Amino acid sequence: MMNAVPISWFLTLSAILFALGVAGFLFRRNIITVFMSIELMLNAVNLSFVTFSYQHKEVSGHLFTFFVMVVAAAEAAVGLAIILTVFKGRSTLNIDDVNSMKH
Amino acid sequence: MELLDSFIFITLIKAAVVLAVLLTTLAYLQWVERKVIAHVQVRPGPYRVGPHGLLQPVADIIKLLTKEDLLPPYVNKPLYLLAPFLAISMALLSISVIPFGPMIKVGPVITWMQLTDLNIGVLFILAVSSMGVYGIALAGWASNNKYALIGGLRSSAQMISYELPMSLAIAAPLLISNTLSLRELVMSQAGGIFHWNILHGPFPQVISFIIFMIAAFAETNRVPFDLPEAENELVAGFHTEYSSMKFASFFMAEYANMITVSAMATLLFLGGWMAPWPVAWGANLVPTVIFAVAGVTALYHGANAARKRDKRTLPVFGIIFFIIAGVFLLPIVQSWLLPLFWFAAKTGAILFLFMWVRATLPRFRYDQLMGFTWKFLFPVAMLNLLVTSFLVAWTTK
Amino acid sequence: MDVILFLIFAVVAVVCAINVVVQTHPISSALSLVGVMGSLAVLYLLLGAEFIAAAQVIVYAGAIMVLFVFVIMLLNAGAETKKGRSYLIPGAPLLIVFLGLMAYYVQRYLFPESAVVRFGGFTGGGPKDIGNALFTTYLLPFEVTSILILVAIIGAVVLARKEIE
Amino acid sequence: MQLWLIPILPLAGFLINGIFGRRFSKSLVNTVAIGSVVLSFLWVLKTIFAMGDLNTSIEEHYFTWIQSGTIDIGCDFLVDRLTIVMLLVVTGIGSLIHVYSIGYMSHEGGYYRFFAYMNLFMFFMLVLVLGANFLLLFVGWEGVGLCSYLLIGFYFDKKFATDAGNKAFIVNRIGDFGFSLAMFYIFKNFGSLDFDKVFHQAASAPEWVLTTIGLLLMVGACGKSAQIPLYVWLPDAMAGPTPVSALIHAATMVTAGVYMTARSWVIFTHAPGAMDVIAIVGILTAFLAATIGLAQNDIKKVFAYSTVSQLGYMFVGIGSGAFSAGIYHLVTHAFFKALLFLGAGSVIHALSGEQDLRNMGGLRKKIPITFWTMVCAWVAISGVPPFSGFFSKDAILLAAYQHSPAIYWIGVVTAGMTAFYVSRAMFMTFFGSYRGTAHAHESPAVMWVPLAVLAALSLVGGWLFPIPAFLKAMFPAIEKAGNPMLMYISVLAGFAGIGLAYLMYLRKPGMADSLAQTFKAPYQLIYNKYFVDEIYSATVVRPLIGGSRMVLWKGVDAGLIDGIVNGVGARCRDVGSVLRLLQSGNIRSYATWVLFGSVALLVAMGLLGGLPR
Repeated sequence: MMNAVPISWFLTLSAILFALGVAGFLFRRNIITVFMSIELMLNAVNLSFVTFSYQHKEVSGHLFTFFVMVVAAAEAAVGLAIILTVFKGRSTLNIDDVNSMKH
Repeated sequence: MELLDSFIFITLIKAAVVLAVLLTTLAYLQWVERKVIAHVQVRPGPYRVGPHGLLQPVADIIKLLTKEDLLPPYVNKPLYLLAPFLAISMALLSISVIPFGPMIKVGPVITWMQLTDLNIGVLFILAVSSMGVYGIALAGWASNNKYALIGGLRSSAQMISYELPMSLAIAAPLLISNTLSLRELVMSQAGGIFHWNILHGPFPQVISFIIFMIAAFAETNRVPFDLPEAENELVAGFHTEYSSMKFASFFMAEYANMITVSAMATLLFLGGWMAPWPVAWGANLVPTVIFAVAGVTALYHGANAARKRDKRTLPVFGIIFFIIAGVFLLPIVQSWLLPLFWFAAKTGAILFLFMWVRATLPRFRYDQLMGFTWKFLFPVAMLNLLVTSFLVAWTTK
Repeated sequence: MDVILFLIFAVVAVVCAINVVVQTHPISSALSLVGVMGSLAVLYLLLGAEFIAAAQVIVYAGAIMVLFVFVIMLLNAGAETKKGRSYLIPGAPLLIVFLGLMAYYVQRYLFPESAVVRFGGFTGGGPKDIGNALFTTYLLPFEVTSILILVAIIGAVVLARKEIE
Repeated sequence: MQLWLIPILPLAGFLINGIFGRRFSKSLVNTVAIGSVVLSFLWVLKTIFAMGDLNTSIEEHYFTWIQSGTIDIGCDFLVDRLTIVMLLVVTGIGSLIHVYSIGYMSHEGGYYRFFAYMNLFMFFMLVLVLGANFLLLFVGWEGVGLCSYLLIGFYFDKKFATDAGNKAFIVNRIGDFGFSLAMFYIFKNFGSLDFDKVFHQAASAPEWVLTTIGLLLMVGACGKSAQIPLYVWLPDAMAGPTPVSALIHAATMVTAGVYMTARSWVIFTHAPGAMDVIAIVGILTAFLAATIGLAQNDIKKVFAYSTVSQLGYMFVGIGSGAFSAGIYHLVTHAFFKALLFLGAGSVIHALSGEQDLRNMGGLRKKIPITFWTMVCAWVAISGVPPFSGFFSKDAILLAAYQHSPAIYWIGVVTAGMTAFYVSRAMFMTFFGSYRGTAHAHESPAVMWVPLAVLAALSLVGGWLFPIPAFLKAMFPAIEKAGNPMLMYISVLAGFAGIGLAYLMYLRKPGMADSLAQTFKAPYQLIYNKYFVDEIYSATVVRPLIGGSRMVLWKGVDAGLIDGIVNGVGARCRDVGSVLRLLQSGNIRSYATWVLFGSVALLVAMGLLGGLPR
């Protein structure tokens, strides 16, 4: 039995999570769920960063992850505020109903 | 493998001991609170079950276990069931990194009086406590009841808001101790009361201690910040729809959180298990004296009993107190019992503060609650952290 | 031991991630996402990223996701309706191809079998190391981040406040 | 020596007033504008004293302005005796006119704008004078043209003012085109535009080259200094405020052509053909402008044609080889013509805007200070000895006689006509009985003090500043004629003009009209300025406008260019209507495309071998 995990497994996991995030982004219609799918993608990327950091025995990847988190926090604050505003104005969270720019 | 086995074995034993003590404490904390509030209000409090109501917690547990477990038909079932589980498990999880005492030697085994030490222990506790909010928020939402929902919303907003000044207040003593490990945090405060973080350092952390305590009251949803369960507005807040053991879980979670924050305050500001003054000045005799005085008091009241039953029970208590006082003098147990005493005494004092406040203060209005943290606590905590960090940087150079 | 831990939490993460996508109710998705984040935190610990693991739980699970849950509860958003287009037909095959190629390249070319992760193999991810890097090499990005946060706060306040009559 | 301070001070004044002037009080605007010019004047004086005996010129290099291939043009300033004369005239008279403007402009709108433009003009004029190469001179040359345009059109709400500004600008373009060609040609032949390098090589250059350059430069000078055939803009330029007419269109800017030709004397002395052209153009301009001046009724128009005429005199001097005499007349003319314009401004100011001579008269008593100062200018311009105009005009006529007696005789007649029309203007303004309606009042001290200073200069400037002696070392010497007869004749011509005017306008007031009736055709000809504007309009302006409209606008612009543009637009729209289908505005459809692109990239990586090993 192996007692060490190949690095490629982590990266594959990251790819799977990222693909699931993309899937959520593409297949779902609720703005909040779509937004959460974006967070899922960010998390998947973070996992890659931390894995690379381990591979190179270097702390930079952690820092990138840290910054991604900060950006995600800022993004969540603004994004949710926008969602609140949209909901106030249209009483819907369906992403396909928010299309007044199209016409 | 021998070592690994013994490591797991010891950890399991420690976990069992901690769990047993903790659950007992949780049960009896309820009794203590009722007693304290009763005495503040000049009532006797629970009195019927056992001497001075000492068996009341046992009765309560039996009652809660045997009551009908209602499952309202309109709730979101998985989340409704998950919520109390989340609340209690997150509350208990943080106990695992709290050190109760120094390294001790029990027979052939040398171990710390702590389940495990993380070098990010403080962050761990913050992380776990921030997860605790899910229990309450989900309970409120899953109940499908407007009072419960409002309670859940209130609590999540309140807990996010008060987490900020709390974290900032925690950061200040961490700067002085220069570690995130709870164990090392206590070690850095060794050497008497003037080395405790509340009084020590380039900038005594009195302000951050006060901020931490205020935030702790809010984080545990205690009076005067118990808006999520304000009974005159929201029936019972987020746990309106809960009954039986699930209700008990929320109840236990609240008390476990109280213990955790009290222990945190002790570790961060009050020197953990360290005695306030050196052994040379008789620090080791303090528990003996206290228990001896308690024994004398019990015997006196037994002799002049107000009620008939006291004539029998109080002398028994007096004798027990004397025995405990004696035990504290035994050198074999002194090494681990004394730190435990100091830790319990400090934590207990803070827990007493919780009860005292509950018996004394009225409740905040909701907008005042939010305004207080964002407009007052947060800036003050920020300023305190700034001053502390400047002074720390200045004195270490 | 490491392999078992990895497998447990990887499976939890993937299952939760699938749950994020397939659940129709946003709050279920949000809680599943919390699950993904929690398992990722454990994997971070396995990779020696203690600080990031703690930050993951505190920031992501404890703050950002609470905000999501809070907003979902505030809007009292119901389950998703079937209105509008889904991109299942063009997207799903593309995704499968994408994932397959990625996994194939990673396994076959980019990371040979010899590179492995052992718990404790890297200990440079503690708070001290992060702090050192943050306040020396990455000081400017760090400061810029604070501006970003300030802007986000102001933006959120302006967006979400009530209209002033 | 810090020569750069001289032009920079007015520039600073321009910037301060131009940017903040709107919020300044009038006194603050005055302080900035006049302070900067006076400081500049004082710095000129300081520079002159610091230069000692003035026999060596100084040149300062500040930075390399243009460097490209063999072109190497620096920002260099040069000061020699010629520059000193010009500097003193520009800053000295400029300061006086600025002071005068306080009074004249006090009731006008756009007060700060006026002073800002005036300061900008001073800056460019000083750059023009100080520049040590043709290009820097050209910068100043164009800059003063710009300021002239801005100030002529100062009353931009009046159509005739803006039209006059446009006319000045467009006519000047023709001259500037000639100047540009001259510069290109200079650079082609001498490989440099620096004065010293060009003039050093010019002596040995072929004559036809120098003649070409000289004629092209003359075209430029004709535009700026209002010579035939490009003089038509100057009379119209009187639409600007009177201080502008005095400063720009009498004393300084219009003399830039004279300065430029004098500066390029090396080229001209080696190109006798160009010299002859200059002399002939000059004397023709002097004569024709003088005849037009005889019949004008607008006081400023009279002086405007007088200016054109006097500029012609200067070119006669230049063309006769008497460069110093030309400059001499430039200086004295600056004194008395500025004085005449300012005096006219004072009269106009006193009569609340009245400019027509026929509505004046008898103002001698009402505005005595203005009258007496203008008398000084009168005697000076009429060539009455020993006042300033006499000296300079005499020097030019003497040199002209050396060159060609015909030019001399035309010049004498012109001198007589000059005396006549100035006297006519004086008599119609100040003598006889008042024919107007406005209430006349004397101008304030800020206006008459500069008048008094200029009056003094007009009287004694001729022998106080012996320019020919001062500039002797700069220019090639010309042999003295020494015939006193010539001098007497020109003086006599002047007195004859005055006398005739006295006879026609004071003694027998009806005589002028009856003469006009008798010689109706010539009178109409000169009254209508030889119909030059009409001829230009018929031969140049109309065909240009017509051609532009029919060919360029309707044909080229509307047909060809618009067709191309519209065609391109229409094809873009066609393509866009297809591509639009991709741009659904739906972010998830975009994401699908991104995903598609990523997959394509991955496939390409595998197929094309972008992977390691």
